[in-house]
Amino acid sequence: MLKVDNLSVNYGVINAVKDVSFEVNQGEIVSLIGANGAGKTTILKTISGLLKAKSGSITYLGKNIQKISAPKIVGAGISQVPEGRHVFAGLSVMENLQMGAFLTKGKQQVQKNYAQVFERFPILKERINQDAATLSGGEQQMLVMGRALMANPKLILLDEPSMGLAPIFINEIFDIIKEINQAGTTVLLIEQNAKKALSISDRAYVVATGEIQLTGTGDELLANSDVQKAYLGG
Amino acid sequence: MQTFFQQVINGLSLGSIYALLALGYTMVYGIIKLINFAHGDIYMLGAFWGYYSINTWHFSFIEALLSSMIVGAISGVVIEYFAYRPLRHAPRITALITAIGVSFLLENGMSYFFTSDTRDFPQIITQHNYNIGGVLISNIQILILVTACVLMILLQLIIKRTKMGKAMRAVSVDSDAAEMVGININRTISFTFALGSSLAGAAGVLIGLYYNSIDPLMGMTPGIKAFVAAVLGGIGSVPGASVGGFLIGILETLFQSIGLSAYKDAVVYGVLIIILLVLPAGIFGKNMKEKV
Amino acid sequence: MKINWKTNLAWLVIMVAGFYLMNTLILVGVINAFIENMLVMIGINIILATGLNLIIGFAGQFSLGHAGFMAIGAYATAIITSSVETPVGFYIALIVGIVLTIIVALIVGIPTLRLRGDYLAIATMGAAEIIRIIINNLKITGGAAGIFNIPALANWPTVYVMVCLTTIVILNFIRSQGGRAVKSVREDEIAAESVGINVFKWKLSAFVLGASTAAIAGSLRASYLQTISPNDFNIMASISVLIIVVLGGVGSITGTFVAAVVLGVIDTVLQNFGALRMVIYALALILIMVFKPSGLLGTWELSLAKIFNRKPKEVSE
Amino acid sequence: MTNLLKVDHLIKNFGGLTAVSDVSMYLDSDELVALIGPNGAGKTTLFTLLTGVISPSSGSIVLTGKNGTQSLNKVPAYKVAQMGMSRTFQNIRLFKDLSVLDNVMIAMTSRYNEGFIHSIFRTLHFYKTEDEMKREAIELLAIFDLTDQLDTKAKNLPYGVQRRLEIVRALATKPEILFLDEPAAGMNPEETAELTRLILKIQKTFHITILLIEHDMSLVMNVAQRIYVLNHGSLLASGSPEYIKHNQDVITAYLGEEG
Amino acid sequence: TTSSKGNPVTDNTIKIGENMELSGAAGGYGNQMNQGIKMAVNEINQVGGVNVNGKKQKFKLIVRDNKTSTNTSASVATQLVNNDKVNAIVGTATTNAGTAQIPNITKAAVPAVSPSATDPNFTLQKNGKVQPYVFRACYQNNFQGGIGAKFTYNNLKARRVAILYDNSTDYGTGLEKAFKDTFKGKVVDTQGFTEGDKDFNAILTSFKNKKVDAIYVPGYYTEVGLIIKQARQAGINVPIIGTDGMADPKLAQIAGNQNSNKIYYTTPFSTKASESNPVAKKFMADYQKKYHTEAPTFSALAYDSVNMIKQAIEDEKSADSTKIAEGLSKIKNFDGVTGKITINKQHDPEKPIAIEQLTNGKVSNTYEIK
Ligand SMILES: Nc1ncnc2c1ncn2[C@@H]1O[C@H](COP(=O)(O)OP(=O)(O)OP(=O)(O)O)[C@@H](O)[C@H]1O
Ligand SMILES: Nc1ncnc2c1ncn2[C@@H]1O[C@H](COP(=O)(O)OP(=O)(O)OP(=O)(O)O)[C@@H](O)[C@H]1O
Ligand SMILES: [Mg+2]
Ligand SMILES: [Mg+2]
Repeated sequence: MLKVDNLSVNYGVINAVKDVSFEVNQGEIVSLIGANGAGKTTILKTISGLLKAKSGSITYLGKNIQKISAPKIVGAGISQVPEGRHVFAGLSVMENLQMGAFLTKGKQQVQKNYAQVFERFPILKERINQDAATLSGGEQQMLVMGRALMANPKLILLDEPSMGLAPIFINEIFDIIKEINQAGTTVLLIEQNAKKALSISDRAYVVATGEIQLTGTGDELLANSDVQKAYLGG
Repeated sequence: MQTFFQQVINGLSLGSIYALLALGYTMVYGIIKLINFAHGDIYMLGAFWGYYSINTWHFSFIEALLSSMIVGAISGVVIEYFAYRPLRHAPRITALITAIGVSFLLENGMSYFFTSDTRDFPQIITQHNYNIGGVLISNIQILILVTACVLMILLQLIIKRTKMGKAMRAVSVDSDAAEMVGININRTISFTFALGSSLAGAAGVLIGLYYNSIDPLMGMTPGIKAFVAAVLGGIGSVPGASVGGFLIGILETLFQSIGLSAYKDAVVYGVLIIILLVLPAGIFGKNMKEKV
Repeated sequence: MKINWKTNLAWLVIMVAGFYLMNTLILVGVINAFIENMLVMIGINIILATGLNLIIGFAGQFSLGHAGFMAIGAYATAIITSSVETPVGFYIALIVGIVLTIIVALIVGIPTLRLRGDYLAIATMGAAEIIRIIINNLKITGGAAGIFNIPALANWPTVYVMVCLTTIVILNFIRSQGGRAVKSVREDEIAAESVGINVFKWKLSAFVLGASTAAIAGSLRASYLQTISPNDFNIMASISVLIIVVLGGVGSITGTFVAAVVLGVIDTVLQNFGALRMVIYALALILIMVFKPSGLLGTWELSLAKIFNRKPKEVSE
Repeated sequence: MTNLLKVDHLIKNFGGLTAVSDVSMYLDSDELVALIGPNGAGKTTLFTLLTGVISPSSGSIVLTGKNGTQSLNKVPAYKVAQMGMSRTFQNIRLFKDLSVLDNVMIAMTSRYNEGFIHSIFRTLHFYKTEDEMKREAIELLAIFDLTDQLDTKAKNLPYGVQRRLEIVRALATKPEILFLDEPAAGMNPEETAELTRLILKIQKTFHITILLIEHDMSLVMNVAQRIYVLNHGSLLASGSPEYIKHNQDVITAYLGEEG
Repeated sequence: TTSSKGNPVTDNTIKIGENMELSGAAGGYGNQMNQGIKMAVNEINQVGGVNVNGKKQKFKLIVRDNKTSTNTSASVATQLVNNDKVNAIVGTATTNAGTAQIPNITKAAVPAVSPSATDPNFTLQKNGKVQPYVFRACYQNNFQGGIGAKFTYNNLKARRVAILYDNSTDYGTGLEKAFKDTFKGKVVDTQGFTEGDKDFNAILTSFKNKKVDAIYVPGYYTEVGLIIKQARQAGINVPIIGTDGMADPKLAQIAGNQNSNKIYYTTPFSTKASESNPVAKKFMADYQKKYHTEAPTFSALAYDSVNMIKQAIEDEKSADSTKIAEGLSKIKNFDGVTGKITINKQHDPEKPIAIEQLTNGKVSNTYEIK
C-alpha cells in the first residue's frame, strides 16, 4: 500500500533521515520505534507531505505521492495524528471534529463518524463545546486522534498517540488502534511505548540516527534482546 | 431633535463607509494576521476603475460596481501572490512592511502615471434628498448603508456556512493543522484576499459616487480609520468590523457636532484606547487565554 | 573577574577615530553641507530606530507611537531654546524633553502595555496621534504652522556624540540583566513569570527607555533643521522608523545602523529621480523584504568581544 | 509542626465546569510527592493555581518557607516564583530563541540585582554580579550535563534535552518547592530511567520539595514518597506508593488492571 | 566656496532648482506648480534664454521632490545649492517645507521664491528682520484673510459668520486667525477639518441651527469643493467665502455646478481680470493648449515665480545667486500672471487682489479690491 524507497530528508545541513526504505501493506499495523531524535517524526511528516524529501521516493497505492501537496495527500486517504497535539486552538471540540471531516463526503457518513468518535472517546462528548485550547493534555491527544478518524482514512499515521495518556487509557488507545485496523484502516504507528506498540504490530522497524537498523514482526522484535535492552527498559 | 436625528444619519452614513472598508480589512487580517496596509489603496484602485470605466466606456452604475469588484479581487490576489506569499513563513512584521511598500507603490505609482490631481467622480446616479420630518437623507447614503449591511450579512454567511468559510477559519487558527485535515492553504488565502479586496473595490465606486472626489491618496486616511474600526470591533470578526465602523462614524459625528472638530480624531483614538483597555481584544474579539 | 577592557577600549577608539575621520573629510571638502545633512539625518534615524528596536525587537512589544515621543522632545527643545538661545539652553531643553517623554511614556505605557500584538500597535499609534493633535491645536506650539527660526544649537558633532551615547546606553542595557529579562518577556511571558520575572515592569522599562531616545532624536532634529511642524510627527513618521528597524533586522542593533545608512543613502540618491522617487523606493522596500525576510542582518550583531576571543582560540588549536 | 505548603478546600471553576473541586493537601520539606490521575482530572490546573498563573475560585494556599508564613491567594505568578515555588510545563515553554545560558540566567534575575545605572556604566558591581550569575548558572548546568551547549539556542536542542533545561531553569530560581508537569512525556523507557536518577539527585543535592505530575508509573513508583490521586477534580486517594498501587478505586479510575 | 558668497553662473546656463512637493500630502498642488514652472522655463528658453547684460543665457531646471517633508526639503535644498550649484530656487509649496530650506540656502546665499508659502512670518527672521534670501509670489495670510473679512462684512453684509478651516495646514489656521482678527461681525462658530477629510456633514448640520449669514472656509479646493457640495445638499444656502486655495476650476467640478452658487474667494489671478492683463491672457491660452485644462492658480503663481527670477536677472544684469536675491528684493511693477507685482520690504509681493463670485460653477462677477 505504502512503499518508501531510499528516503533521505534534511533540515538545512542536518541529515535527519538517511536512505530509509520500508513498506506498509494493506490492512497491516506497522510500527516505527526508536530513541528521541532518531528521525521517526521526520519520516512521517515527509510521507504526509509536510516536509520535502531530499531524495528517494514514496509510493502510495502505486502512485508516487512525493510531489503532491499535503492537503491532496489527505484527500487521497492518508490522515495523520501529529506529534505535540496540534488542535485548532480557539475552535470548540465539535468544530475541530468538523474540520477533520473537511474532505469527507456525505452527511450520513459524517454523522456516523461523529457517533463513532464519541463512542471511542466519551470525554470528548462531555467537552463538546469547550475551546480545544483549554482541554487537558490527554484530552487534546484524544481530540487529534478523533479528528483524524473523521476523515475516514485508508491509511492513518499515528505519531506517539499514547503520549500523556493515563495508564488506564493507554490500554484503551491500543485497543482502539486495533479496532480501527480491523475496521479496514491500515496503520503506521510511532511509539515510545515500544512494548505495547510491538505487541499489536504485524511488523515493525527500529530507527536509529536516521537509519533503519532492524526489522521483523512485532513478536520477533519483542523477543530480540538488543531491542529489549535499548527500547523496552531492560 | 431634528438636528439630533440628522446627526445620527450623518454618523450612520459616515460609519457605513468605514464599515465597508473595515470588512475587507478584517477578512484578511482574520486569516493571515496581516495588517494589509494596501487595503485602502485597493479601494482607491476601485474608485479609479469606476471613474475610467464610466467616463471612457460609459459603464452603467451596476456594471461599474461589479467590474470594480472584479478589479479589486484581481489586484488583491496579485498583490498577495507577489508580495505576501513569499513571506508566508517570515515574521509577521516583515509582511507588514511589504504591505506598507505595496501601499506606497500603489499610491505613488498612480500619482506618477495618472497624476495626483483630484478628480470628480461621474455622477452616474443623481443624488436625491428625501426629507423625512426635516431630516435629510440621500438615496446614495441609503445605498451605501444598505450595501454595507447586506455585505456584512453575506460575509457572515460565507464564513459560517460555506466550506470555504470553514477552511478560512481553520487556516486562521492553525495553518499547519489545516493542511493536516486536507485544506489547501494557498487557495483559501487567495480566496480571502479576493473577497476582501472585491469589497474594497465596491467601496471605491460607492464612496467615489457619494463624495464625488477621488485622488491617488484617497485610501490612506480611511484605510487607517477602517483598520482602527476593525480593531475596535475585534479584528477578525465580521460583525465587529461593522460595529467598529459605525461606532467610529458616530463618534466622529458626535464630537464634531458638539464643537470638538479639531480634536475629533484624538477623541476617537482616546475612546479606542479606553475600549481596548476594557476589552483587550475589541468588542467582538475572543480574548484567547493561553492554557498553561 | 573578567572585564572586557579590550573591547571597551576598542569601541572607544573606533568612536573617536570616526569623529576625526568625519572632521577631516569635512575639512578637505569630501563631505559638503549636503552629505553632512544626509549623515546627520541618518544619525538621528539611528537614535530613533535603536530605541524602537529595543521596544519591538528585544522586548517584543509592537509599538507604533514613536513619532509621538519624538514630537515631545522636538517641541520641548524648540520652545525652550527659542527663549534660551545658548548651548546650555539646548541641554536643558534636551533633559526637559527626556523627562517629559518619560512621563508621557509612563502614562501611555502603563495602561496599554497590557495589550498584545497589533492591539498594542493600534493603541500606541492612537496615543501618538493624540499627542500630535494636541500639539496641532496648542498656541505655544504654533499650531499647524509649527515653529521655525529655531536657534541652530545642534550640529553634526552633537548628533555624533548623541548617537554614540544612546547606542552605548541601549546596548549596555540589552547586554545586561535587564536585556535578558526583556528578551524573556518577548519569548514567553508565562514562562518568564514562572521564573520570577515581573513581566509588566520590564516591558515598561524597555518602552520608557526606547521612548526617551526618541525624545533625544526629536530634540536634535528640531535644533538641526531649525523648523518643526505637527505633520513631521504623523503616523507615517512612526512607520518610517519601523521600516528601518525591520529592514535592518528586528533584534539587531548593527542591523539598525546598516538599515538607517542604506535607507538614508537610497533616499538621498532618489532625489535625482524627481517624481518617480517614491515609486522606486516602494519597489525597493518590497524587494528587499521579499528576498531578505528577516531583515538585512537578521539578528546578527557585530561583536568585538567575539572577534577578539576567536583569535586566541585559533592560536591554541 | 506547620507544613511547607498547605492547601485548603481549593476550588476552581471554569464556567460550569469544576476543574478542581475542594482539594486539600500539604507538602513538607524535602518531600518528593507525586500527583496522578486520569486525563482531565485537574492536575495541571492545580499546578497553575499553586503557581499563581490563575487564581482559585475559593480556598487557600499557604506557604511557610524561609520567609515565614505567606498566603498565596491572589499573588501574581512572578511573585510566587520569587517566594520559592517554581515549575516546568506540560508543553515545554523555554525561551526558544535564547541560548541555554541565557535561559538559566534569566531565572536568576530576581535573586541578583545588577541595577540599571551599573549596567549602563559598566561598573565593577556590574561585572562582579554578571560573573557570579554566570558561575552559578554553569554550576547548575554542569549537574545536568549541559555545559557544552551553553551557546546553543534552546529551540535547537533535542526534545529530551529541552526537558532537562527546563528543570535547570526552574532550579535557577532557588525554589523551595519544584513542580514538574509530566517530565517524562515523550521519553522512552531508557530515557525515563535516566530522568528518574536525575530527579532523585536534584532532590538530594538541593534539599528541595518536589511535586510531580506523571503518567509513567515506572517513574512515579520509583521516586515518590507519597502520592495524591486526583479524579474529576477532587482527591480520590492519597498515601504511599504501595498503598496507591493496590487501592481498588485508583485501579479502576486510573491504573487499570495491569497497572 | 568660502572665498566668494553665493553661486555664480558657470558654463553659460542659469541653473534653477525646483524644491517641490511632488509626492506626499501636498503632491497634487506641487504637481500643478511643477507644470507652471516648466512652462515658464520652456518659454524663456524658446526665445533663447534670459538676457544677461546683452548675452542670452538659457535656464536649466533641476527638479527635486521633497515628499512634502521638512527634513527631505532641507536635504533637497542642500543638494541644490551645494551640489547642483543652482543660482536660484523655486519652491517650496508649503510653509513648513519652505522654512526647512531657509538655513541652508541662506548659508549658501541662494535665493528661493516660494509660489505659495503663506505664513506671515515665512520671510522674516526671528528678530523681525527680513530673511535676505527668501521670497514669495503669493499673498501672506494676514492680507488675504483681512480682505476676506472686510468683504464679508461690507459687501455681503454678513454679520454672523461661521468658520470652517483647514486645521492641519498653516494656510488654514493662519487665514482663520487673520479673518477673526479683522472681521467686525460675530463669529458664531469655528470648526476645523484635516487635509484629506471627506465628510463635513456633521459640522455643517451644527452650523445650520446657528443662523449664520455666511461661512468662511479657508482651505484648498479639494476639501472646500466637498464642503460646498455637502452644504448645499444639506440645504445651507448662505454665501461661502474662501481664499485663493480654492481658486481652481476643479472646485466647481467637485462641488457640482448646480451647487456652486454664492461662492466667493479672494484671488490674485482672476479670470475676469485676465481679460485686461495680456500676460495672464497669454498664459491662460498657452496653458490650455499645453495641458488641455484651465490653468489653476498654483500653476500661475509658480509661473510668476520663475519669471520674477528672470526679471531680477535682467534688472541686475547678472545671474549670480546673490545678485538674483538683490534683484528680487527690488522688483517693481513686474507684470505677472497674477497681477502687477512689487516686492516690499518684507519680501512679500504687493499686488492687486480680486474676489471672484461663482454662479452655477462659472465666474459671474469679479470684485476688484482697492
Ligand atoms: N525543524 C528542525 N530543524 C532542525 N533539526 C530538526 C528539526 N526537527 C527535527 N530536527 C532534528 O532531526 C532529528 C530527527 O528528529 P525527529 O523529530 O524526526 O525525531 P523523532 O524520532 O521523532 O524523535 P522523538 O522521539 O523525540 O519524537 C533530530 O536530531 C532533531 O533534532
Ligand atoms: N480554561 C479552561 N476552561 C475550561 N475548561 C478548562 C480550562 N482549563 C482546563 N479545563 C478543563 O479542566 C479539566 C482539568 O484539566 P487539566 O489540564 O488540569 O487536566 P490534567 O489532570 O492535567 O490532565 P492531563 O493528564 O490530560 O494533562 C479538563 O477537563 C479541562 O478540559
Ligand atoms: Mg517524534
Ligand atoms: Mg496536564
